[in-house]
Amino acid sequence: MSSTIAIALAVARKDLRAEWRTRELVPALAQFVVLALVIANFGFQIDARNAPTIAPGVLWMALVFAGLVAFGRTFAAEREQSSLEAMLMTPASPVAIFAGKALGATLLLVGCEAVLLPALTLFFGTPLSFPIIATVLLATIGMAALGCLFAAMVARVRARELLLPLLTLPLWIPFIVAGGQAVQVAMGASGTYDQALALLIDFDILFVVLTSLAARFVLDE
Amino acid sequence: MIYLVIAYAFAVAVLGGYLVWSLRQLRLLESKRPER
Amino acid sequence: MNRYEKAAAAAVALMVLAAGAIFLFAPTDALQGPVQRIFYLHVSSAIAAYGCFAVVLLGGAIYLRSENLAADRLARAGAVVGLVFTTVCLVMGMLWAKPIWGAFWTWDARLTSTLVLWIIYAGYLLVRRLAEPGRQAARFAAVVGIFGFVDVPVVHFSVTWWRTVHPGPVIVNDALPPEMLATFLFTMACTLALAAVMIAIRYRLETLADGPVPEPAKVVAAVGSRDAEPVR
Amino acid sequence: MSILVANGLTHWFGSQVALESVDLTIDTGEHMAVLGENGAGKTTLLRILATAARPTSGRLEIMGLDALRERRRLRRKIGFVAHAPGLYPALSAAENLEFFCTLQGVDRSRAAETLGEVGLSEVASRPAGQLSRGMQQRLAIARAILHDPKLLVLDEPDASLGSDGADLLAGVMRDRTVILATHDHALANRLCQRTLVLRHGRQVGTATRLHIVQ
Repeated sequence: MSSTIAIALAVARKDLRAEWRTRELVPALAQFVVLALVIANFGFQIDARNAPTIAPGVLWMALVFAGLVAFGRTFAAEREQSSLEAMLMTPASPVAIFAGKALGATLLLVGCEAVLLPALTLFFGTPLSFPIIATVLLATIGMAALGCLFAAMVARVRARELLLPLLTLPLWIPFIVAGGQAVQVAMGASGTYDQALALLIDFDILFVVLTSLAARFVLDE
Repeated sequence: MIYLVIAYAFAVAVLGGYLVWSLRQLRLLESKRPER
Repeated sequence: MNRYEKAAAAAVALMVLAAGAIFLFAPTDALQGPVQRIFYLHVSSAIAAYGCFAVVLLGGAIYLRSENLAADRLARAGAVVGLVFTTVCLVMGMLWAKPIWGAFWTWDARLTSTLVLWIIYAGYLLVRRLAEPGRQAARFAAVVGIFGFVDVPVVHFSVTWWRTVHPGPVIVNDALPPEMLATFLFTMACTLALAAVMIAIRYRLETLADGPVPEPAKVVAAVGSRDAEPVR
Repeated sequence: MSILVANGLTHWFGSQVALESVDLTIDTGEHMAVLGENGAGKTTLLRILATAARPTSGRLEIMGLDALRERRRLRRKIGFVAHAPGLYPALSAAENLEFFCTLQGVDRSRAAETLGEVGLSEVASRPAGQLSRGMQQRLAIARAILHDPKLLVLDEPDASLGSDGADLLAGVMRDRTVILATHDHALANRLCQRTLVLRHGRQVGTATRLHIVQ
């Protein structure tokens, strides 16, 4: 068991170190989300009254597309360098490698969120509070597990840009519904925050377990 | 009332069409491979 | 007339009987009028679709454990037929929503999860077509099938939960009067029979399309004639 | 004692045969060369023997284990250098090896040791992406011997190794069973006792060193 954790951490560290050295992904994602907010601002004519209801939607939309790019990218790189096969050719368990990749991708996405959330507060004037941050982080975990699993799957398939959203978005819907609701309440709308958060945690557990079980079939030869 | 008609017409078209198509497909493939 | 065509004829006869029950035997709904009769085939096709995707789940799970080729074929058959029934269910649902709620789409939990069901299994068939034929396609499809099967109730639950916070139009479906219930159960049975026949036909088609299985080991034959480069 | 026994190894890509019922027995410590034109099936055969790919049909036993079922256990004892180096360009040569040490479950000190064995000690801290093709190949070879494998599978490693490549390979191959795919008949002759020649996925003959089939 401990070697699995060591391997997962090594894989995540490797990804984060590679990203820190090349600094391609997070700046690109950050730029992407800020642009998304600007476009949304003009698209929706935001004013103080409707900001709390529109901002959550914009937040999740930006997060979903940033996530798709981030997860697709981490596995595309592995495929181009054919380093995924090199990793699989070791006795390391596919689940450990998958967990490492998912952890790495999660942290990259959190890096992007660190730009997205303050920018949202700046542009939309909506509050930035711990409940919002907690919701986004919790949702990121489950979304990353699913995103990574299907990114790993489509990395070796043709027309992968088309396939990744088609397979991943339906599975992200529960996170967007519960996460969207939690953020709206945290921004002042009426409704239940705790219930939404509890839902997010349930979905996280369900899909992290399921993706770990499925990892060895997707990362197989 | 019109929606009822359209709804069932659509259902018959899709289900019936698919059934006929797959039967024709079956007949085609069976004739190409008569062995059994 | 081979046995598949005989079975198909029998299934069609059953469906005609069901149509008779729907239009002649079942009473008209007091509240919604004749348009309520869409309910019978709409819900039956949803159940048939879900039954098909249970077959896909089963086939996929067996394939992942034992690489049994027949299980993979069964999953392929179930997915195609399931998608056909989901399409019928989705369109009928929208055609029913228009007269009652005034709009084709109202993000009602059932309609939404049917749409998600449709998207997932369209993705399932696409993955099967795009992946390297044989073992990779079968394995990836099986994973998508399993996640798809789990995701639909989760989506249904989360949308229903969302509805509790954002109430919207709801179909008033209190307990069905006996004649309606009888008609529905009969229609559902006939629809499931039709689905089963369709799956059997599709399974036979997949078997023929697979062609002779290269001997000797438990082997996944290559499907299709595309010259697939080994994907690095 | 034979370390590897393969019977009827066949592999199909789509409906195209890449490998057709290859039979092979290799004894411990033996060096076998695999020769053949491009597309003759060398890479496919080597990927199967290295447990990197599964054959469509056929049986393969390595070190007494069924290679199709015991792949992860066998990978503790198999080193594989594929066509592509499969390295992380942003990480340095040393970091690449240390990362794979963790995955292999061997002590990180092995990284510096193997770097020395392949003559890359001076460029240990240079990012792998900035190494020459030949150096990357050496790094891939270093990675393949990190866990001191008993069986080494090398797919055209000499492609860009340069003049002293043969000596490097000889050093790495000592005291190990090796399967080496190459175009260079002279190299095969010098380093290997036996040769397997493939043409269009079929085995056209196994020759001992004395009379190599041109």
